[in-house]
Amino acid sequence: MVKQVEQRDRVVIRFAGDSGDGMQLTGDRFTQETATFGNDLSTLPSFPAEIRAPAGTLPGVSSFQLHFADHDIFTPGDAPDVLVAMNPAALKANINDVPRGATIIVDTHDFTGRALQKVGYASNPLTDDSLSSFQVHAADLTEITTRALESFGLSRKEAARAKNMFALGLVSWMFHRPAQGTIDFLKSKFASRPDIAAANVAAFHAGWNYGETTEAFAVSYEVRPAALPAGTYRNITGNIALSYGLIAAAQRAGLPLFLGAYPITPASDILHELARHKRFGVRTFQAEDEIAGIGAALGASFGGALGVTTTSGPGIALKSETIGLAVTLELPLLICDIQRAGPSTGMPTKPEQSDLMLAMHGRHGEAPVPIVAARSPGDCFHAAVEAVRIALTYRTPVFLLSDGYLANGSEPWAVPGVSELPDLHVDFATEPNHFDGDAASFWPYLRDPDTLARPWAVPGTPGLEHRIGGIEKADGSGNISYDPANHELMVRTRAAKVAGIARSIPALDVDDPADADGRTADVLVVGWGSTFGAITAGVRRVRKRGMRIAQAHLRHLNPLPANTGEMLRSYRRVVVPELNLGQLAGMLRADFLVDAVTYNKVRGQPFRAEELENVFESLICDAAEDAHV
Amino acid sequence: MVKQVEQRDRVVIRFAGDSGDGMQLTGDRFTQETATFGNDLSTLPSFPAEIRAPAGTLPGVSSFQLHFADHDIFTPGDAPDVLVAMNPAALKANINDVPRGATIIVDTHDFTGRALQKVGYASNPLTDDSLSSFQVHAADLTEITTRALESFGLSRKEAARAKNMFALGLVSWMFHRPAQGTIDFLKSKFASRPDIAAANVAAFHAGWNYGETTEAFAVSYEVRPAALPAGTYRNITGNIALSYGLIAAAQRAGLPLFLGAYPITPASDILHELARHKRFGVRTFQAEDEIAGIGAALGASFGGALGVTTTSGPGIALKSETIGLAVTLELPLLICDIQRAGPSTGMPTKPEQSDLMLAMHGRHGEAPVPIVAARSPGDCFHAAVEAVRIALTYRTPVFLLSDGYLANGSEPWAVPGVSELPDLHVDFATEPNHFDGDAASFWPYLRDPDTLARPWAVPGTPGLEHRIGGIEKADGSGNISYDPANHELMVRTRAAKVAGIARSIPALDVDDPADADGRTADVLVVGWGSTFGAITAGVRRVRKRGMRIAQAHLRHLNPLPANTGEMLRSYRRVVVPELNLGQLAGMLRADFLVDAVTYNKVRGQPFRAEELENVFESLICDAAEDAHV
Amino acid sequence: MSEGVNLGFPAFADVPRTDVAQSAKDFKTDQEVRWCPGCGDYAILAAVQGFLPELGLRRENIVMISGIGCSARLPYYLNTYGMHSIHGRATTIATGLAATRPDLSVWVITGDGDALSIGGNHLIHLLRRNVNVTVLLFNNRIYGLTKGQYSPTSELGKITKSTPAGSLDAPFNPVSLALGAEATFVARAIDSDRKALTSVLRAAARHRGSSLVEIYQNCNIYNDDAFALLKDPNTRDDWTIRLEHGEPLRFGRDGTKAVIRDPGSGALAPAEDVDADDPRVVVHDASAEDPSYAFALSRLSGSDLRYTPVGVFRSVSRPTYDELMREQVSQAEKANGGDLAGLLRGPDAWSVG
Amino acid sequence: MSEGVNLGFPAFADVPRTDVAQSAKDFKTDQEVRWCPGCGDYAILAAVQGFLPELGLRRENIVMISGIGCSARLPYYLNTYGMHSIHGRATTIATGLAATRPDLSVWVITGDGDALSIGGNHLIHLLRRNVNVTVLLFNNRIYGLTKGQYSPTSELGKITKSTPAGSLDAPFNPVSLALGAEATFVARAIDSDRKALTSVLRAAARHRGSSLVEIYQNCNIYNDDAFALLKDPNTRDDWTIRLEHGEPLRFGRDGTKAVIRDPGSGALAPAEDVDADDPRVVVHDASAEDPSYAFALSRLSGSDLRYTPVGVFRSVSRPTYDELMREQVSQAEKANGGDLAGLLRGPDAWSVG
Ligand SMILES: Cc1ncc(C[n+]2csc(CCOP(=O)(O)OP(=O)(O)O)c2C)c(N)n1
Ligand SMILES: Cc1ncc(C[n+]2csc(CCOP(=O)(O)OP(=O)(O)O)c2C)c(N)n1
Ligand code: SF4
Ligand code: SF4
Ligand SMILES: [Mg+2]
Ligand SMILES: [Mg+2]
Repeated sequence: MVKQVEQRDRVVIRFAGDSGDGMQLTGDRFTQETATFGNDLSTLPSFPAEIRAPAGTLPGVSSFQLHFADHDIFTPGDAPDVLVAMNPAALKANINDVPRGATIIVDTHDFTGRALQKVGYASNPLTDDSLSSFQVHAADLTEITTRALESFGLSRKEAARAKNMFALGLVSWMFHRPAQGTIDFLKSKFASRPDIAAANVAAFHAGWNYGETTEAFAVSYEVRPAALPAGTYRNITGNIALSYGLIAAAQRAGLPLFLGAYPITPASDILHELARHKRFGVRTFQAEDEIAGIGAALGASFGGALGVTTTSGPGIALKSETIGLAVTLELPLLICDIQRAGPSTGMPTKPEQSDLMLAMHGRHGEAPVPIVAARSPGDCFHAAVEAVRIALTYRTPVFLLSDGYLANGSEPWAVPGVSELPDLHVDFATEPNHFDGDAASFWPYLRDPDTLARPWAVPGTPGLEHRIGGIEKADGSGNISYDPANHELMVRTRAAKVAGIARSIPALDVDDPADADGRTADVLVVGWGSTFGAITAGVRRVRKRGMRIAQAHLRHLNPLPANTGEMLRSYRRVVVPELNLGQLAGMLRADFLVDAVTYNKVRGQPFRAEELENVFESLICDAAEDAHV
Repeated sequence: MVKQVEQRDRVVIRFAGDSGDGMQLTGDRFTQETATFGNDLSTLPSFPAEIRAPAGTLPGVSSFQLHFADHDIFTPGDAPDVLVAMNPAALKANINDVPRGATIIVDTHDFTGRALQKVGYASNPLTDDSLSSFQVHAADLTEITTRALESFGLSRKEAARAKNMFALGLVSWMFHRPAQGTIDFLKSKFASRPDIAAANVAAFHAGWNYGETTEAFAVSYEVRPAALPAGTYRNITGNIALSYGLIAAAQRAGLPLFLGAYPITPASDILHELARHKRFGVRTFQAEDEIAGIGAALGASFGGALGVTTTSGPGIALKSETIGLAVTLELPLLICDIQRAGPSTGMPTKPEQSDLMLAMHGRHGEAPVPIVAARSPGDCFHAAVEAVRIALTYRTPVFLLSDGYLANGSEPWAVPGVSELPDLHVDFATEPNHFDGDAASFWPYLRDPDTLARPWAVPGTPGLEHRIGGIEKADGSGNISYDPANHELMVRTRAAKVAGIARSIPALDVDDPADADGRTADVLVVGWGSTFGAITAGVRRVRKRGMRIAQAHLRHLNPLPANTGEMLRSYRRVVVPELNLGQLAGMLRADFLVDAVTYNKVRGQPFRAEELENVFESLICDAAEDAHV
Repeated sequence: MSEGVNLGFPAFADVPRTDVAQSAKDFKTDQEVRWCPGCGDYAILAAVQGFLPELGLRRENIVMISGIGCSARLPYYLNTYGMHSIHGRATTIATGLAATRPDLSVWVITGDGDALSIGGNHLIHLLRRNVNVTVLLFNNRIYGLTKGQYSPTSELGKITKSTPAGSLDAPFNPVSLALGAEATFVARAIDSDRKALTSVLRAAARHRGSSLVEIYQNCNIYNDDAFALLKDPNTRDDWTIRLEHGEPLRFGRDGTKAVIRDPGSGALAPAEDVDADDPRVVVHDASAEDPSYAFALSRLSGSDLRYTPVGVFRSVSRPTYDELMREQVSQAEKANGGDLAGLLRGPDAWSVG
Repeated sequence: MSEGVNLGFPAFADVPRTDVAQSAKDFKTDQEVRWCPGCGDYAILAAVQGFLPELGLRRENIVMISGIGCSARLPYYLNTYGMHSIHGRATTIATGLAATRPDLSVWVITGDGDALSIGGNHLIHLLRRNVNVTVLLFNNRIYGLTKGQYSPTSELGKITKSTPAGSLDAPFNPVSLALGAEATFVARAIDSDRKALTSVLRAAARHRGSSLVEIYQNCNIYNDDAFALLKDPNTRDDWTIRLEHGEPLRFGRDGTKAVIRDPGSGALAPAEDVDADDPRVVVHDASAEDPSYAFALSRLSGSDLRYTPVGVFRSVSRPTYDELMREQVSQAEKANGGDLAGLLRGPDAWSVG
């Protein structure tokens, strides 16, 4: 049977099943095939807070969404064109996100009385017509898989486990994905159990062939490779990119990397990843708690290593006191906050941008800390390198903000050449720097006049023995001082040092293409962090519809780029979409007295391109009206 | 000899000596005599961070300043009219604060070679003419005291210790202070050592008589009692007033008071004070750390007690995570932050207002907490009662901000009648509140529609068994919920609850007396916390000079009074003096887009009335110029 | 407030009792249990639900406080008052609650990470204070909830996500640690042995003061079969030393093994083929004032689990913190009842006008 | 990097040595010492300054990390590298430093509040990990710096500012706690006994791994004479049990007292008038693998200080955390040196254009 092939410019596909069904793996593999094929892509995994919620329940559903296209894209997609649902719970939990006309592939195996009831289906949705506005492909994939594997001598249960590979094979056929990578992957993953490896490969082929031969599937789809800029690409998640950024930065600085961390979702994977790279001189220390994690990192920094600590909101709260110490010690230290929905334990597996104020202000006393935020999974690499640059140059703790969406989401990433990375070489102090007549001594708080950074003299350096501490220090000598004027000087100097970082960062770049008549926009949208993709997609959409809108995205939150105020003031309207109740907006209002409009969402979910499109559109209209009054 | 008596309307006196010299006690006694006499007064103790710094050194100097007057006053005074210096270090450390023409009483006993050298005096200031612009009374007070006590059979060292009482006697004579209180005090303090008691009383008398008889003192001074409003007064420090406020509030609520605290300067005295009042059902728990302190307080609140925790900045940092839990549990809890100079260990014995942003934002996620600040030592009482009111009414953790200046400073306080205190009676939940057909159950997150407070059902209440926790909860039932829309609802509801407190607090009261021509001010000064006294004094000074200025002082920092924006916008200039780098100013700018001018000081010292007078004056002139352009 | 008869749980002398017969069902909630199928937590939950009715307390006077971890979910499944708090801090919350409410039976539900890693300090302070709280420590030797990092009870060299080359730190022995922290009651049980677990729960509940119960719990996802040696019918009897107060420490499939004391060094050691009347066989004394004996017992087993004592190591009586606090307060109240107006006025007040 | 001869301090095998003779003076700084006159901290400082030259290490390779408290001021007075950090956290900072810098001799200076109250968890984890750090715990049984609240080592019923009616909680025995936390080296000394203190410092420094030295320190302002029984020439010899490895535990003014072991119960107890050849007299063995003996020793004294063992309780060898970490790293580096470009590219990269 010759099947029809349709061209698509972009597809959003979502795999959903029980947490035990291997949906994350399935999604990962499909992503990898897609990446290798050369599409641009963006992913959104989503899993329950429980390790294994009871099978077949709504809270137990795990899903993985992938958006791929023949052009550059910025989000994992608002709504799936294809939903793969492995059981009733998966169907129920996801159906509301699926637009009419979309394709639904369902494993019917569990669509039986009890299982349906468990998730609140009064009748079987596959037969009661409730799915009539979708293109439903329903089949007992489990049964087909076990039958396909009969010859492998596996138990029924073991065989049934391969159903995810069957589904993967089917959709791989459907979208013309290359299969070799998955086959190699399965062989190496199950190297110690060749029978399982072979069964999974067979299931994959069976799925592929099912698509190819069954009449149910009349059409397959082609999504051409995207015209990405030349270069070497890989698919990468935010947590891996961040880990690599740390390793690369340490290598470029010539310093050992020391991570002190306590596990917490969604930051733990950075600990896991770094622990695998001891060959780069990386030391990972799983501490007894977050306080010990940062304490050890600070101790390592004192000793001349690049000290790093990784955590999420609750951990930042606990680290606050030690961050304050690092501020006054003026030692390099990286604090990575992979934000999740709060307050308190909140929703640990869901993203939010609600720790910005904590990073800005979460310490007693005047204790300024620079803040850098990553905007996309791959960008976590560059944000990490930049944060390390600031920490090392200015001898200061630095916040690096990511979130659960970036951490686990992935995208193709242009692998940078090592030599393109900045040189982060550090000059440790080696000589006395203070001279009183003939006597030479070392003053740990004599600053570089340009950066205001103090010297970093590590133990083991002869002649520079010195003591530092958390009590206020005399300018220069670093001795304990209660002198009022000195305290004021030190407080203002620490603030000036952080403010001065603005001189080393690029000006805020506003993207505001003029229209045919040379007119630029009235409305500026300003974002930070992981909303970059959705904002950019929203901006593209309104522009496509002929409207003008300017976009700027902040990588540096503290200090802000020097021209930020000027940029904001040059627009009639400024809108700040955030996954919180308006934290950046508050900063911009306070700093620049600009009446920034907020658009906030706190649902533990990223923005959708469409919702922002609507927000932008109505603001553009408002602004236009204003202009006409 | 009949001595001349001069009238004064106000006097500032400072006692200074070694930390071992008993200057705090001397100051306390003089304050008490002055209070009993009926002057208005304000005090500023100041002591070194060390327990006992080496004798005779500058860091070892301890001092106590008292301002008393025949009218109401607001600060401990900018500069002493009388300095009592018990050794060279005390003279050296304080002389720069003393204005020309002031009186200096010096104990010459230690003005010898080595002791002078130790503090950096090249020559003896008592003889080298460097004090010629002051009225210096120098005498070997130590020697005179020991001689006066020869008959008491004390060791020389013991006898010399009474020199502070000699000095107290002398100045008590000088200012016509009543003596009986001090005599009674000494007798009871040394009840177990009658010889020491008698010697101290004798030293006091000797000092008095020394003033009366020596020709050196030609003049004594009278400062008439102040015309305070009718009522019962006592002298009180901020920490004591705060402690009493907590006890009174608990009594008015009919709840046991539970304090979970870890010692830290300058908050420890609240723990000490409350520990003495078990008879009011107060339980104090000295925890292993700050986290345990607040955890235990929260546990007590869960059980139906009024849970309180007291600390200073470093402790707040550690408590952040638990405060976040309290926010989401929506249980009453009082967090008292007696601020000190930061960051990190900073200057523990020095005040600062630099934890406001920490209180506002120091938690991960969107975790709003109401904030109340005290404005004067006696006001700590009322601020505590108000903070408890909010905590109990709205079932929320509340920050109460004080600082080291209020904590240890004192003033006459109009003792409130118990029945004038608000009724804080709490209605615990006793019945199911959710009905589903015939089934009645208890929903811990069904809110009062007015306050948005949730019910407080304490363990032991039959039928209301329920479970609460830090994971996001379903509106109403309180069950764990990951539903995106529910999360958004809960985040916004918690914010709305705190914002809604504004409806229960008085409007911001602006003091802006019209001048003879009925004109009001162009400039509004807005303050919060302990700067009230200095701001008020500064305002009075400029008004006395015929200039107009409006004053408002914020007791509630979160939420702000509902009319705050309106008030701010109705002035040409708004100035916000703070002992930090502009924290309240940032809030006002962000909330109301008002270009508030900041005046900041971070020296671990309060504002002086004179410096604010100058600031206000120049702003008033600026504003006037603006108006004429 | 007290009703019903006191059935001999001194810890709950002040807790209201019920005359209504209770069953495990009464302690179940409508919340779906969300542990992984096969998790040892189910067995522990069932044992707790099965045991609670025996206490005869009013349900509303029982409070379960947990931290964070898989184990920490337990309060949601028990129809009592409960709080699922934050990581490591349940002991602090329980302290405040127990100190103010003698009429409650307060339990802490915690894991090896929650109690011994982030919460280690609060645990040892709770024990030394002897607050009247029963701590159930679910020790699965792994961080379950965060998906499988090693914990402070994982064996040295443990390969986990965070230690791909093996962990480097010697584990705590929770029983030794508790004894070093002045604990008055320390016991150990195994999730799957319902009878022994229930008996330990009973003893712990009976104890007035802090009780620490370490429960070996299987995490079948991240650390499956960690306690197989003590569960497998083929091996368990040879490696489990059951502690019964007043009984000789004999064990082994056929009872020929025993813990003996070396008369010279005083050291305890397991021995094979011990005669029935060997005087060196140690007779278990959980009530010894000196914790040295219990400590020595705790050292019989290392992280390989060979010779693991199970049961009550130590149970001695010492005044509880909450009791002493209440006494101080009630004495002060009696002696000197609170005169608020007098307090506010103080001794040195003066009047104006 | 190593120079000079290794004088037998295995803990410092990797720390550069100096050939230049040092004296106590070399370890003094220009900072004025700011403890109260008469404070026991002076004696400890002098002992440390007097002992450090003996190590023969380069001054710049010694680092003192302290928390907050009176004791925590010590680093300012020692001319080495130093950090006066925050309350309770010095052990964490020292862990990071020791883990990354084998060429440093790392010391932690802490107090009973700093180490056992707020810092208790980090201390026990340090000990179990056996990080190569020497901890000097100045135990004055009081919070000095915050002006006299009771501490976790204060005796029950202690009347202080925060406990006007007496404290309610049983104190920790720091030695027992450390042993319960798997410590490899635990010792006790007294500020005023310079010789014994120096000898304990020497043993602690010699130990590779975590060493905990509890030093009884007099706070003459807030807890004066807390250790008088062990200092007063009239009483000290009768109540102090000096521990010397391999020596019988005899003590008392005339050596007639001894620690004996009850052959039946195995328990240790002090006894009077013990014959010279009484076989029950315990011979001290600090190197016993099983910490039970050292634990039993630690229980001889309670907070009344009667029968206080002083000296090294336990000193055994176990791989240190930092060493194991370095080994893992250097093995990985050797096996598989870091190819950064390869890491970044990964196995699945593709090329465009
Ligand atoms: C402050 C904080 N840090 C870290 C975490 C993440 N976290 C949750 S549970 C847990 C460890 C769980 O281990 P354990 O206590 O042994 O419980 P189990 O899941 O094994 O029952 C961690 C690290 C958290 N929730 N909060
Ligand atoms: C986070 C924090 N909490 C509390 C304090 C206050 N504080 C400083 S030292 C100390 C206790 C000191 O006691 P100890 O460790 O025994 O030292 P000592 O002064 O007795 O030598 C306390 C409570 C602090 N500095 N930081
Ligand atoms: S992860 Fe382990 S401990 Fe947690 S529920 Fe699953 S099996 Fe139980
Ligand atoms: S308070 Fe005590 S411990 Fe602190 S310096 Fe003074 S005497 Fe020493
Ligand atoms: Mg566990
Ligand atoms: Mg102490």
